[in-house]
Amino acid sequence: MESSEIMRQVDDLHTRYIRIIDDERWEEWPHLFTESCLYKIITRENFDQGLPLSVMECQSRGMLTDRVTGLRTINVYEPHRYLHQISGLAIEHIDGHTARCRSNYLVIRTMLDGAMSVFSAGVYLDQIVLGPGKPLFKERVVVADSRRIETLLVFPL
Amino acid sequence: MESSEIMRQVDDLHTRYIRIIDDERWEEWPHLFTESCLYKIITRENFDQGLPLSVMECQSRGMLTDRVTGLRTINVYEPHRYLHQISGLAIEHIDGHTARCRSNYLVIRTMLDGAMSVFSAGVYLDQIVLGPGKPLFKERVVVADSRRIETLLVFPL
Amino acid sequence: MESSEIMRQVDDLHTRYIRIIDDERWEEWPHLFTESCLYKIITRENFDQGLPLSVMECQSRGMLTDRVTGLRTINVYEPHRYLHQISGLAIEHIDGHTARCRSNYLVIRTMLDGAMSVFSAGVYLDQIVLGPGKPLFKERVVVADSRRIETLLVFPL
Amino acid sequence: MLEWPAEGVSRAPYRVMSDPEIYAQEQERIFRGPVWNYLCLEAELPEPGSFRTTSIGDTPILVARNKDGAIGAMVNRCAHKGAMLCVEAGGKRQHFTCPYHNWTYDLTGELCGVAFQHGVGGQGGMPKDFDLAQHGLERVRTASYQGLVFGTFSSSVEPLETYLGPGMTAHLQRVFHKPIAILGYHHQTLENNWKLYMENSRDPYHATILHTFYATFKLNRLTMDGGITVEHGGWHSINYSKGATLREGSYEGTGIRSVVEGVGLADPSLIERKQEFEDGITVAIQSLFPSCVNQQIYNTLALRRIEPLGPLRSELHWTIFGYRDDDPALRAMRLKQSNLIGPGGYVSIDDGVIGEWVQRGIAGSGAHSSAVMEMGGRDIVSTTGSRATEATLRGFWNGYRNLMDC
Amino acid sequence: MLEWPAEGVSRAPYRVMSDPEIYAQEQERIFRGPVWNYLCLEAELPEPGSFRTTSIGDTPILVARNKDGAIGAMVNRCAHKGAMLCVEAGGKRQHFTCPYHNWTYDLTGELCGVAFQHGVGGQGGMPKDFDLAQHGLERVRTASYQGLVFGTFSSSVEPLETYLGPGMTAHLQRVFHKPIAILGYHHQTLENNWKLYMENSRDPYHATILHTFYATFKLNRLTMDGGITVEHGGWHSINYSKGATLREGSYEGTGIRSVVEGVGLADPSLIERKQEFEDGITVAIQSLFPSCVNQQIYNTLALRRIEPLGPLRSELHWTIFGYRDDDPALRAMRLKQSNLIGPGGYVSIDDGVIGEWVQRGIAGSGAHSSAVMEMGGRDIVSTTGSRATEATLRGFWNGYRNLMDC
Amino acid sequence: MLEWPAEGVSRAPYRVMSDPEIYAQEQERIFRGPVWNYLCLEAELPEPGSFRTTSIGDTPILVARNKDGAIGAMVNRCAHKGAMLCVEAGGKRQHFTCPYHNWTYDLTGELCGVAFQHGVGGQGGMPKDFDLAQHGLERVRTASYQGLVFGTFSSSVEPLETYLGPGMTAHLQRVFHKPIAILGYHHQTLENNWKLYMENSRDPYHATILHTFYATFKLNRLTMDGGITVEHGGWHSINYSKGATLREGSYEGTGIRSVVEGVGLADPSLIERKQEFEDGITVAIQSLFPSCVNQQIYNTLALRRIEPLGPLRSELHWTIFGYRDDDPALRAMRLKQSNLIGPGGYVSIDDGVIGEWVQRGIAGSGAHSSAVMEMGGRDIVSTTGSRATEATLRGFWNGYRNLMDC
Ligand code: FES
Ligand code: FES
Ligand code: FES
Ligand SMILES: [Fe+3]
Ligand SMILES: [Fe+3]
Ligand SMILES: [Fe+3]
Repeated sequence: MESSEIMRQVDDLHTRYIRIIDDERWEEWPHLFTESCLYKIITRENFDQGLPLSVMECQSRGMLTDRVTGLRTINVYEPHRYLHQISGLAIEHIDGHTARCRSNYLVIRTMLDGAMSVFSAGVYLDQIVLGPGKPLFKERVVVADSRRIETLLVFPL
Repeated sequence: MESSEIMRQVDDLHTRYIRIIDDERWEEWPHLFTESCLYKIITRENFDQGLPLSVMECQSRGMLTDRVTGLRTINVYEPHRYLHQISGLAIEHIDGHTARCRSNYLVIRTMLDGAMSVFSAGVYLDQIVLGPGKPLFKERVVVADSRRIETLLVFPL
Repeated sequence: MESSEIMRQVDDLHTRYIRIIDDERWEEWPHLFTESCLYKIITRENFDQGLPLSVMECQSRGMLTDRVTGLRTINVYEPHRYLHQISGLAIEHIDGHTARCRSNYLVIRTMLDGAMSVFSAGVYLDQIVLGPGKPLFKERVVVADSRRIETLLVFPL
Repeated sequence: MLEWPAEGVSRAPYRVMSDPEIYAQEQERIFRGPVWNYLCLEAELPEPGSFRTTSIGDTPILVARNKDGAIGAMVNRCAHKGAMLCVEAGGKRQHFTCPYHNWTYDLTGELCGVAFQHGVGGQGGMPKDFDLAQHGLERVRTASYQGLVFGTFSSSVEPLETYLGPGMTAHLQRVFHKPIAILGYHHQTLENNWKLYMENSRDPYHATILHTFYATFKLNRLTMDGGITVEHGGWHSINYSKGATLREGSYEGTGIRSVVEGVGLADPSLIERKQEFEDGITVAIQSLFPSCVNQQIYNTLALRRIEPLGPLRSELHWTIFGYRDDDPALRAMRLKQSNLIGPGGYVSIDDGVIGEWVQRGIAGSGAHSSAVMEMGGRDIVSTTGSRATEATLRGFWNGYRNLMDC
Repeated sequence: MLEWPAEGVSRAPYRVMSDPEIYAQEQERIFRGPVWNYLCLEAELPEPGSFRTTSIGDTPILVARNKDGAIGAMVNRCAHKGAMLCVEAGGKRQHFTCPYHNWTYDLTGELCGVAFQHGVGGQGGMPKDFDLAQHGLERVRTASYQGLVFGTFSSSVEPLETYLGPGMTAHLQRVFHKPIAILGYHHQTLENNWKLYMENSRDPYHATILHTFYATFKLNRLTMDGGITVEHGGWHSINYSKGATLREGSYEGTGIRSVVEGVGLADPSLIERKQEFEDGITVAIQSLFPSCVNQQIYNTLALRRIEPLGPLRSELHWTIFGYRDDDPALRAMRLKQSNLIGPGGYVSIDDGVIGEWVQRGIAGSGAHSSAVMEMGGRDIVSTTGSRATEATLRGFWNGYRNLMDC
Repeated sequence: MLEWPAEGVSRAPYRVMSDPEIYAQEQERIFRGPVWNYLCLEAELPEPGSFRTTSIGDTPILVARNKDGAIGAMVNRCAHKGAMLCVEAGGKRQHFTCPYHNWTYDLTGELCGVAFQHGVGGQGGMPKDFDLAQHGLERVRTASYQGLVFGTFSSSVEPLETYLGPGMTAHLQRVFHKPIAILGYHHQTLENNWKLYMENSRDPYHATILHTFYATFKLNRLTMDGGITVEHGGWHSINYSKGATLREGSYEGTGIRSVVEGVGLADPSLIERKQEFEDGITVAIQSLFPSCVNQQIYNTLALRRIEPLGPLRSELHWTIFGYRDDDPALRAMRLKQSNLIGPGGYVSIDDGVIGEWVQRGIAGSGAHSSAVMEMGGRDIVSTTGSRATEATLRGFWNGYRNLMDC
């Protein structure tokens, strides 16, 4: 594939990702990942010290699905929405069919009463498997700049 | 037109849009729309319930112009500026010369004294008429995530 | 060079710029500028009144290097990180090998304890020297919307 | 604690706009005192099980229509350990179940179930003498008038109709004379004390001056027929004008900033109006003590409710409506005219900031001074014809002083 | 100032959750009073010179291991003009040098250097009688138990082991029986008073109701063997259950919201567990007055510390650990199960919001009412078998009343 | 309310840095008491009609040059109902018209017009006895010295020159000896009490220690000739040094963190300086009670004004200037050196955070302790030669105690 086409596909995957989350079409979210995958949210405090603890860590597409079950039917929380911004997306390395990518994300959270806040900001460290079909995340590690979470985190970032 | 060329044009229209607003070149803003057009800011609270009320609704280019008259000479408010960020721009459908597009926007508002806040975040739902000349908005519906407005809204988003 | 290739290079320079700053790889930052260069952070309050005072002003690559010395070994401040978002990047003019560009930036600052805030938002006004090699900033003027700085500014924006 | 200036209601000490102790007293003496607080509309509770969340001052309130169709209100606070029962703006429920330990209340607020009341396997559970009937939700007395639901914590306040008085009820009848249809909501945070907004809402003096749009495009001027009605010692008021009666003069060329010369609308369809009411009134703002505003501006109709958020902040909740039998053209006209109102309305934009400018203006040495309200004299009387008066504001302060005992 | 309801510890007036004066009194009488405050883990101070910053109520604290390997604590405030000496969460230092004027303290808090003490060129400097020994850091008395470091401002509080009592120390011995390894940290801001979190942490009643995940996937139900242990007049408590003893019934079909029917896990490996402790306990929450929680949920182990941030806000600091000798499989299991805990944990997500819902529920008229805690009776006793009790909460309020003298 | 430590001005109780009641008292006794508050520069009011908005403590202030060219100040608060008259930092006006109801004031604050004063069509309007002259803006007495405009609410304060005293006026004459040109503004919010900043500004002890840039690049060291001048009982002070007189030693190899070894500037043109003043002083910080700083650091000249924003926050306003007759090279030098100052200045960056670190350090148990200021003795005297002293700080607290009566 040409590099501009790869970039286009990767960019498109990112657009679909934020669209699905920000539109709360949670059920589609696991399908942006390969069956065997890693999705992990870790704070920079732990990441930089080499501490393995994450805020959320899904080691299979099943675990992604379970997070959707959690937020749909299990957990108690106040309804809210995310709004993503992404900048600085770059493909850092391509190895066969896998692209290692990186980007800056920002999530604004809006609560029921309208309160908005900068909920999370940081980087996406991705491994993306390129097509024949649409590209999929093999790995997405979300490194959040802030060491703390306001109230709770129930939606993936 | 090639799809990459359409994307370029649409992207360029978005860049001009935020440049005009963030630079306060209000008089140029109506000219990004077709003569017969719709520009509307609606909160998700109303949008999701199917309630028609909007915060601002211009049903013609004349009404856009009148909003500029309003902010230039009629309304009383404290001077402030907007700064836009846009992500996830996607063309969702093309029907003849009209592209249906969508993107995430974020507006930071800065007041005279320097106070900055996340003023609005949400999605742009657009109908864009493609050239022969430069593309224009036939419709821009701004769906704001927050149900509330801080103090007032006098500039278009 | 083709215009799409120029845009790609300019975009790439921006991505490297925010990556270097947000990853705190400060030593690489001066190398994104030409030897003789201008880097300047000015508030819109001063900029719009034609007042020359800036918050930071480096008139040579040496002065950029000295800012890195300052933040690495001289100044006392609480550790924190920046996270950039950029939108609306446009090449406004090309004159020989120099492109005049412009974009909207947003910087989220995260403190040690995890506190996040909208630290700065505004525009980048750039003069970029195009290759044969990688493009470099000949001039970057950062016009910050807010007239005030929270606590201090020690990292370049 | 609070000493009132000797001049009486033609003065209001600025201190009441920022003092936290006065704010706490207002909660007790005004919001939880002998007043009727507007809560929501019956139309928002269409069926048994429909509920809305709202507030009385700082207290979160739940209004629900029960199985019999009757409307009741209660504090939105579980009787066990205090959790809010509902966080959404509204919806439909069979009963209210607390998320914390599943205590369950019926739609009237009676406690009807306590999880593990009898323990597990014969152990634990509530004491034998625990009486569900003693642990219902704190009830708020409600009364409706023409579809508006009001609530009170007071057992001594007069009946709602008496509280409102004949002039106010007549005006409510005028607007709510047939079934309404809700067109949407606005919410707007204001960086000012709630009373600065209530003053603003009932101030005929500012209307045609601050709101340049009104005067410039002749929607509302003091040189129209109109008047103000005060009632219940001025606690409530209406300020109205009749667009068709405009006389030129008094604005043009006087240097009053409120008419912008040489400005027109590119699309004047915005201010086309339909004469809906036979009395010829085209703009009418009714302000009900302590926190409700009933608005008609041309063909836009809205109820506004101010929610205090501490002494220095408040949130204005707007409910915009039309009538259920509006034809499409009239409905479209209302929606187009909604550009006049709300946080982005040509008219009401100005009110968004003016309260904040007062709040900041009265900081510091302002705590020692007072607002001066002598326009139209120093007493509280209704007038027809002239609206160059602040009697409506003096009325507000009369109500305030009555309740705050100052 | 604060009058307690006649019912005693089965009531807690909501006013204590928001009143700023009560908050200030708590700082004095509780956090700086005769209690032992959990500070950090010895494992976080591996070597001489290791330090951690933490807090006791509002006071910033510095804990350090000195050259002799002993651990001490002091207020993180320069004795000169008050600057914090360290802002990082932890690290290693030879001594503590204040950034402002370079006063230097050794690792025990003794002042050992004052810049320009003797002036420059014979002029200026400190008075001759200035005695470094009088200007050390404010010291905080510390004591450790099984690797947990506690600190107190009190000279009269009983020794740490007595303060904790035999049941509490036995449980700490159980968990901290071999060297631990820290797996990471969570930090979580809560929009509620710190006591609402401490109540929550020791509330067996909510555990299997609010936390639908527990009941649905049978990690924790009241129909398991389990119990609660209260000690030191209920100041401290443990709430535990044994997963292998589950009896069906009492949840299914009762309409209690806490079991979601027809839901399964696509990847059930999440809730595979290893029986680590011989006593069969699979979930145990130990709550130590005033501000520490020691948690075992399956194979996740954590210490939690609540930091008050004014009356209406707090921050919960989590330290997640395993043992140093964990094999890779067990380590991986702990990390996978960490999906259950923290701000994004299937179980603890719910606790993130519930305190805020209480805080908002008790606003306004709530200042006049009280929480009701009569589950399991009205006294403070340990129970085995049943956890349908709020004795642990009554115990907390007993400690609170003892110290606050109310 | 506030009891001072027995040691007197060599101590300052930390409580004054956070207590809201003390803050309110300071507004009354200091900012609205017998002091002269720096407001703005005459150069910012070039012509009749020029105005600037500024503040005295919490009170918003408007300074204007009237038609006769005289400068006056008034509270920026409409005499009607309190709205701010101007929100911009400055500009030019013929008169001040309130946006709310169009009351109009001339440039001296006299009320000259009330909209609809005589009603409309003979109805309404102000009472006949309403006297415009009684409803002007609250005036603030002003006085200028060398182009600096000061204001006071006090009628008893001594004349400005006496208030400043001969040493202070001499230094102002030195800097403001010819027309200035404004180069720009900085604004910087500080998360600390305003007094922590004023202490910092007049503290010679920190200057060459905290500010590593000073000592490392030899801009300012205690081993230069220099001194401190205190006046008016220490209310005001100057702290100065002469760059050309540097003696090596006392910094190198002492372990004082303030000299970074082995560091150089890649572009040393930054610290080239021009000797502008004959006295050889290269750095001089003049601190005028209560809230003004006049700064010369090499060729950068600035006035700084601290605005309190509640007990825990403040905003520092910087006005950077040169002289009108600067040649391009000198102007460029000033601008290049402006990298030393402001919120991003090599020197002043450090001051941005240090006040916050003190504010956080003195939280909690800090309310019971005090800062210790014994460097250079315990009294308040000027010294030449040595700057190893805190006499300037003791002087500040002397002023504070005088006014606060504690
Ligand atoms: S708080 Fe509602 S059931 Fe316990
Ligand atoms: S405040 Fe620590 S040395 Fe001065
Ligand atoms: S408040 Fe200024 S004119 Fe009324
Ligand atoms: Fe109005
Ligand atoms: Fe829980
Ligand atoms: Fe300094």
